[in-house]
Amino acid sequence: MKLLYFAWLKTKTGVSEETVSPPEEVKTVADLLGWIKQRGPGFEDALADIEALRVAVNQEYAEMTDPVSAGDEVALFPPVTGG
Amino acid sequence: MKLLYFAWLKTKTGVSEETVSPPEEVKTVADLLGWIKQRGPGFEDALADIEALRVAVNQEYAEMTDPVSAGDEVALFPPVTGG
Amino acid sequence: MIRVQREDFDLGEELRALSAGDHGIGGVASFVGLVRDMAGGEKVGAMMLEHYPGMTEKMLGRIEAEALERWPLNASLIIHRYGRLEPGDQIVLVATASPHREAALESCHFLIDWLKTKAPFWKLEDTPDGGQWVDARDSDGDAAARWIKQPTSE
Amino acid sequence: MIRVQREDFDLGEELRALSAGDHGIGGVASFVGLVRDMAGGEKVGAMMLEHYPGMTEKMLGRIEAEALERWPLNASLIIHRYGRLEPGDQIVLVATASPHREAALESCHFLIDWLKTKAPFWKLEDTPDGGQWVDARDSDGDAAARWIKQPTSE
Repeated sequence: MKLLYFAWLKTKTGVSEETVSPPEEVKTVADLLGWIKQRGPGFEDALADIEALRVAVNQEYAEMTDPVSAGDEVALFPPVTGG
Repeated sequence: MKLLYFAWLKTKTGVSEETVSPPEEVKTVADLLGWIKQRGPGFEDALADIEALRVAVNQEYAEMTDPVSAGDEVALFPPVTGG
Repeated sequence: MIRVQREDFDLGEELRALSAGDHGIGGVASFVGLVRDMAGGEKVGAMMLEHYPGMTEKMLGRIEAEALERWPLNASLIIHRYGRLEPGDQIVLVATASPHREAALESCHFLIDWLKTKAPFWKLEDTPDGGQWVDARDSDGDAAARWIKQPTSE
Repeated sequence: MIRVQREDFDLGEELRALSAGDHGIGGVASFVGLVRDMAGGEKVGAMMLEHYPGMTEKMLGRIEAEALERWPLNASLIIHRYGRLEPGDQIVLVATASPHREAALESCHFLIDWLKTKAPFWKLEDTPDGGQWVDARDSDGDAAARWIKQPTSE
């Protein structure tokens, strides 16, 4: 699974892109965020306020209950501010 | 008093601009239109449907009851279609 | 700024000039009206755009002043042409610049709607049946009416 | 058409190209977003505009498709820049061309409102206190929400 971090999520985690293999219990977006969060203080800080995050799975906006699986590209970012 | 005619009012009256001296009884826009109308068939035709006309007195949109006087510039035209 | 002119205008140049040097501007909204080759299902060649010199400038100036009063605008521009125009030609440009997107977009929309019902212009279209004066459309009156301020209970 | 690019664009040229050769177009509406030198009362120098390559194009394409479905448009264009931008620089252009004025104006307004809340871009502003990620504004969400279609009782 490919993880992407944008804006201040990238700054706080110190990572822009990584390939990970979460355990089998990680079945949804919410599971994945919980798993990422316990990987270290930078991740815990970045994911402290789940409400402030947006998640895209394979470049589509996703909900907490949406499924994730091994081949997915999952991106974590703050609410967008373009235009 | 200066009279101006635009668009199909000009076509129907055959006049684009003229200087006139209506009688003293002509005190309002409505009076003026009534007076113009009886000046000949072209004028009667052009002013047949008063609802279809717009009137400006000294370059300001005017109502039927607004006053007109000797030095005024009065313009008659159909509803505008610019833009 | 308002301009009533026979000549064409350079859209890119006009919009650039509108915001040039003012870094407080966050957005520029514009609308350009073009001569269509169809009107009411009929093929149209060229058109003649007549206006009322003097009153036109007065009305456009007032329309612009109204927009400047209602929205926080750094700059605004109305250019309206008259004379003979061919299909594809530019007729009118309205443009507004503001720190805020919504103000620029709304005021631009207001300017063109308001202008359509207040500025003394008339269109004479060349059609296969000869010259036809264009009728005012009810929908233009409705569009302008949206912008009439409701009395507030002050 | 959508374009995501680092380079600047020529506004006049883009708008001209949008309506070129199509005499069925009666109006072209556009909105250009510019970098402001102030944000939340603080002086801003340059900014870095980050985006999510791939998803950006996907979302912009979908936003444009939505506009084309809702309004009768002859042409539409979204250009969004990324990378380092200075005050006064153009960030984004949305433009729509339609036979009808209202369709062009409304769809242009829709595109920029919708884009603001859906396209994956983030702004990092240089301020006297260092780089600051710009927060999303509630007002942008409200502006976009206006365009959510109400279910019709069919």
